[in-house]
Amino acid sequence: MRRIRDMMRSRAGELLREGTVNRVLGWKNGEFYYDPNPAVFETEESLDGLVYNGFSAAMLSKYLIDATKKEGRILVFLKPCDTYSFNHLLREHKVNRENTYVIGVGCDGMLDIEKLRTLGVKGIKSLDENGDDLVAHTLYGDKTLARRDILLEKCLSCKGSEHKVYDELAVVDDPWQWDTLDRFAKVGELEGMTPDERFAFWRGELSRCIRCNACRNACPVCSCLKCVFDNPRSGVQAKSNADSFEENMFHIIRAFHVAGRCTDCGECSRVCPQNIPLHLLNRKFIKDINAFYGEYQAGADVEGKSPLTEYKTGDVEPSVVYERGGA
Amino acid sequence: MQKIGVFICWCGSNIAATVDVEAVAEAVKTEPNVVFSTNYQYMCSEGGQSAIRNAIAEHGLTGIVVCACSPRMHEATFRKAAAVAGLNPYMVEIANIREQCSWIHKEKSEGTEKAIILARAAVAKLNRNVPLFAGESPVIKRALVIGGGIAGIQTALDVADAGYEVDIVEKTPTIGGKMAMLDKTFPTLDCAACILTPKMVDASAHEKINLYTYSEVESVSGFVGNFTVNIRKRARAVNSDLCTGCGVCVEKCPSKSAKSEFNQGLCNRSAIYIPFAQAIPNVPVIDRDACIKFKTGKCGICEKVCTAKAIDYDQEDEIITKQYGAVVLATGFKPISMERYDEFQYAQCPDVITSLEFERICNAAGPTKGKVLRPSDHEPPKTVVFVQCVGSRATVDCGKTYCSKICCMYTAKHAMLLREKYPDTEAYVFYIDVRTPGKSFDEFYRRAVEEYGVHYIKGMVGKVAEEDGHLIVQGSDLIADKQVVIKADMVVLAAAIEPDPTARSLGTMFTASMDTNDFFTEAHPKLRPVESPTAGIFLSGLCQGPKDIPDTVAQAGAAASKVIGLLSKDKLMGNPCVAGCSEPLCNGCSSCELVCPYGAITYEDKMVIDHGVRETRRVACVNEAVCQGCGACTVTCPSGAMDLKGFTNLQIMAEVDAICR
Amino acid sequence: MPINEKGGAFNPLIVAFCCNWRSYAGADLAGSSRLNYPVNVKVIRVPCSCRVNPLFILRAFQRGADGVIMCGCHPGDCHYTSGNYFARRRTALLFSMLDFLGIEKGRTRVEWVSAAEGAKFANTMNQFAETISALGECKRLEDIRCVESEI
Amino acid sequence: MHADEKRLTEIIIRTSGVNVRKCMKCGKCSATCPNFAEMDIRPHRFVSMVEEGDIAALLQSKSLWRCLSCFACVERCPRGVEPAHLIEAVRMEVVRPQGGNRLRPEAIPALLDESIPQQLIVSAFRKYSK
Amino acid sequence: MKFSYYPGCTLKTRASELDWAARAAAEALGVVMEELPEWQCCGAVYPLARDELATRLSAVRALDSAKQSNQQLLTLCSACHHVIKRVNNDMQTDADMRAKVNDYLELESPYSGETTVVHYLEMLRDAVGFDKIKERVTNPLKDRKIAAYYGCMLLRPSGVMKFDNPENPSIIEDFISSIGALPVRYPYRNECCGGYVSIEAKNISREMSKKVMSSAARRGADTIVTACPLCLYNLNENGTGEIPVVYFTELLAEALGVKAREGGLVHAC
Repeated sequence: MRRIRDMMRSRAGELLREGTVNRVLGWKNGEFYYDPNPAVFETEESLDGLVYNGFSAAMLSKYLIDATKKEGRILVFLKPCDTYSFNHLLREHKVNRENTYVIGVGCDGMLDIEKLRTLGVKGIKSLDENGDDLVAHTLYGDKTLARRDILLEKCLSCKGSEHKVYDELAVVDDPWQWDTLDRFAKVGELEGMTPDERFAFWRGELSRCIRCNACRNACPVCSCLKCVFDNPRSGVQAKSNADSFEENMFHIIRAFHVAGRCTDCGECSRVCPQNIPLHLLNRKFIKDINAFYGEYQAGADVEGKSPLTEYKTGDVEPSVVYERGGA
Repeated sequence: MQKIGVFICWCGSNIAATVDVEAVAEAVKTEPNVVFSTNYQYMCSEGGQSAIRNAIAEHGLTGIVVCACSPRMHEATFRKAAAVAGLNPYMVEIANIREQCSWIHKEKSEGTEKAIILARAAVAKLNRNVPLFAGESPVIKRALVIGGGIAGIQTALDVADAGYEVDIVEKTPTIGGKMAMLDKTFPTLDCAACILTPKMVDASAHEKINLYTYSEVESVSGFVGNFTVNIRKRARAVNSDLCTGCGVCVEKCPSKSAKSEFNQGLCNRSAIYIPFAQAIPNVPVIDRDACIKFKTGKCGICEKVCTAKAIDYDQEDEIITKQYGAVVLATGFKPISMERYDEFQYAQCPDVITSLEFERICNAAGPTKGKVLRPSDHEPPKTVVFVQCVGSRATVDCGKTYCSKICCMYTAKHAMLLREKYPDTEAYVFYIDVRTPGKSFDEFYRRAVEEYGVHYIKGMVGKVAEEDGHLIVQGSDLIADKQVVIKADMVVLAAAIEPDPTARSLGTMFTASMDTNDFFTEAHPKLRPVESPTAGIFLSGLCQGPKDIPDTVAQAGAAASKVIGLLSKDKLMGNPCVAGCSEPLCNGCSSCELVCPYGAITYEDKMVIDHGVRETRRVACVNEAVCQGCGACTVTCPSGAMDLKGFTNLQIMAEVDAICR
Repeated sequence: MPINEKGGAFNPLIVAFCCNWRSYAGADLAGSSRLNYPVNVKVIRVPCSCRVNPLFILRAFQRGADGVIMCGCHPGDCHYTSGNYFARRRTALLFSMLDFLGIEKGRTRVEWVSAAEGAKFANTMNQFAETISALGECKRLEDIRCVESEI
Repeated sequence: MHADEKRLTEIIIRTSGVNVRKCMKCGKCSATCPNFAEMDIRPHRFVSMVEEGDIAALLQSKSLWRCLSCFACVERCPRGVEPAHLIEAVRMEVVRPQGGNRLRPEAIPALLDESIPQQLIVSAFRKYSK
Repeated sequence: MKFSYYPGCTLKTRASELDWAARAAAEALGVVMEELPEWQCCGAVYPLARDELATRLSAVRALDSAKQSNQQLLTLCSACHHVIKRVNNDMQTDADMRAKVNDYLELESPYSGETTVVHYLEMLRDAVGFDKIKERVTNPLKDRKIAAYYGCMLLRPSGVMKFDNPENPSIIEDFISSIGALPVRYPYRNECCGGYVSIEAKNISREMSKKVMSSAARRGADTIVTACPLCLYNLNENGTGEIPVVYFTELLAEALGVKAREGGLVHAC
């Protein structure tokens, strides 16, 4: 990752210098080593603060909605999975491609600080990242870890190392690769439960929602200027999670609004302070869409219709839900 | 603040027997903003309507709820009554307490309770109603007919006779279409040319009709009443204004090896040609692929022989832009390709021909001057086998699932004509079913059998093999339960028909929807058979589905009457219950544009003021004249920017809340 | 007969969204044919099944509906040519999601009813009401706070 | 229909995978069958008899042993019905039960000659025995 | 170019010369035919009944074996080709069959129709190219008028076989042209010769073979060429005998000037 970071710094510097871009959207260190924040760099000097490590999970695509409205061109670093969301935003005319310069950056999979904590790793000062081998320098000494054990949930079912869109690449020839898991495994597990069990599961999860809207803010597809849940004219404006249904309604509708558009980036779950597995709702829609209407990956390309804006005369009937068995 | 009046109808005893109308009137009084309620024996009667009018005036009502029969029955009546009293007609809501209440429930208590809830829902909705005003748009008093076959000609003539201008765009060099290629027509056996050419002449001579032959529609914009169409008039390389149609150029042209399209490739034509003698306009066209001048730069004979100086090698395509109030699609059909039917040896044996080719062979102006001769050796056939349903009613990939409708009749005609001209020639017809549902059709078919001695064999042909100059036709005779082998000299295939391939792109251009077979779909299969679901687009002839000449002419006339109905209006009143976009909310995602079946939504960069901030945004714009109000866009819109007037999100949710309370 | 919490007979509350052109007319025909169906089926008229927003369906449940059914033109027969095709995809996905959340499957239904199918409308409503009665009151999506209308 | 025939019809439809209702009775299968003369029940009749559940007669039919499996009927059918598959399914009902084998291993040596290809024996054995 | 090769029973025994000619010709054309290890008989007929599981297994074993070596599966006998291609299609399209077969075979990884099955003729047309063959021919069969006999197995059902136009095929005619001879077209080249019933009812096979052979003869053919060992046997055994019937690999070897094996190239019968 360090090699890539150096490539990023030097290319960004060059592009700024030669005037190809006016600004750079990347990550800078946060309060701790493990919370790099998205940041805009305007000068070559400031690029010393550009970081890229196992905690640079925050997707930058969505920041481009505002960033590309400004004059001039902005350089953005996109990990392979981030490019799907970028494509989606292009499809919906949310970002201005001409004002963007995309450098696709290689990725070894992003890390889950919670998993590190669970493993007893605290007080991280920095990491030495070398493929699967990872050494955490902490206040309490060094710890050696296997990267695969601490990958973020969303990285366990990585979409692969291909960038779907870029102007140039900053990748290494020998990236670390890991075995990915079936992204629908958990959805399938839930489908196998009884409705009572499922209801209990979701009640348990969703009742923790504090309606902080982090999921909505991080989501590259939830890019409405004003959300229906904030709009008094919508009839469904919601104020707080005063009851058991509000969050159900919010999360069902949010998942429905992004159905057929969700790139499965996993940011919703990653940013959720309550650790609600919100991505499962989206994956349920994706799994159904794939099964009912054919495989579809939002953001794989910019053109064409999405599953909910097209139809086939021979589509399955809604009763398929009852016919496919289960309780 | 609204002032709502509620009117409960007894409908005699239809409602009053199961619903306590007094109780309903009483119950709704406590609903928000209800200032008046009453009941009456027949609300739809003059007495009832005047009660409404009086109450509106007396109580200064801003909206009314009528609890009565289905809105499908009297919504229009009550809206008119309200309008007379100066109320916006869209401030009227109907609670259906007859069909959906009193008629289905027996217990009065139940019926009353439900009627109250339905009334409450209507009040809840009305509380969120706003006055709606139908938009108006002007109507351009000119129609465009695409396709110059019998369907297009007939529609154009009927519309023009009503006094409106009509333009016909025809892609070939002449009008006349497929009918011009036919010899005789069933069931009367009158000559196709004899009945068609006078109509062609009428069309060309009509002062209100303008022909654009050798032309195609290039693009279209606009909507019902006001389409703007670009027509590409392809260069004939002959100046139509100067040409006298003498035909000397055609005669002298040294390049005579192009296949004659009009004669189905059975004979050749010159590079400069007039498709057939009665072509309209009678102006030749140069086929640039065949012309020596265009290919090599040398020749120029036609130019030399033309005394009118009409030949113009430098002529270029011309784009004509015109406005139309209505568009008629009359793009017609073609027989399907027989390439995938090699069991019949169509591509291998010249004596295996299609029915349309047989028409040309029968025709006095055709390649054999009307003598039925085999294409291979120009000998008269002694035995001819006709095979029906080739590619029709087939579910395998190379065929068409539908019945082509015309083949049974023209095959009977062909066999009859053959036996009439050549009594010594045997005619066999292999059929699956003989379908003759038309006036004098079955009698016609029976004449072929009984008077002309045509052998009808129920069965199908499995294989045709050429042996020793004959066509060995192996087929089944299902009645005799045997396999028959006929030594034939000619085999005629009744090829299935399909829409002309140009229809697809026109369908996309005009957002005229098509079925899976590329036939245009009707606005309603029974009740609106000549209209496309897209307003202002009408359908004439085979482009809508297989039909014979009488049906085509009838449908062409029907399409014309619909066009006349539209053009006779100066202005079109739109349906005010259309979609509308709240621009500050629109996030420009294009989802609505993708689901709109009418192409009513476009995206524009507009100055939007949102919380005092002015910025240019890409927002959805609804063309209210085109929108039909289905609401597909409103649900696909994630931000709720798109809403449907008359059925807004808030209105429907108010109903839900009222019902579920 | 199932009993509700208050001890009375349980009459399931069913909200039926019907498209104006076919299904609403089919419901009218059921009425003019005097075909009975449960009193607690309440019809909301929408121009087309594609106007039915998932929000409306959830709202109905939120406010205490025990079942929600959507009726539209038969596929291929939509007044607006394609509305019901979109509605079909939306509802298939939404219902599947509700099932995924543990809402009993039988509480949601889509039925294509033409203007000529009065009997089908009545039969459908009878069957649906039976299914819902068997399931009992819907509590899983109800918002207790909203029982009293806030608007 | 006899209960047993009904059961057999279902089995035949299932094992053949043929939807006999798709047949529009055009007779192209019989028109195309190269061995029509030898078939006591013609291909088109075969289809409609399965549709009618008239299985007893089919089980006795000479056609079971005269179908050449040349697939001409399958290829040319405009409705995608596969008559040859039905014939095979009925033949299976004859040869699968105990003692139903038409070709017994003992009979094979007598059939052999110098030139007869293995595949002929194998295929005959496969088709006529189980 | 390297293929996994499935010879089949007849070509491995009675008609081994034809197999030898195929291998020799392939070698001359730079094609490597790697015989599958321990292949089993394909069963000679494709089981039309959908509940026939066991009779599909050997074909799947052959297909999976080719998949393991990551090669296309080359067949020579048209019956084997027919069976293996159709079973492969079942494995691609019939989920139920796929599940059952995989359950039964317990392969290392499930087989679901990944292998491409090519007939020797398809290999000549698509992988080598008839133009290339024309260049390699050292002994063009000039002045020979050869009629192709396709039979049934290669062409039908065309939806699955995807071999050539089922009613008007041209691959063997193109092959004949490529080796310098004149192809003779005649109407019955894709009609059945009655091979299957020659054990049951020889009279039928005679009738049908006669129809085929005399039609070719009337068109002036001096030889009939076929790609099916059973047709070869049947036309020779039960035809009118007016023209010789040969296997296509024999002609190919001859045209390529491949030295005859000891004892010479002899007919299968």
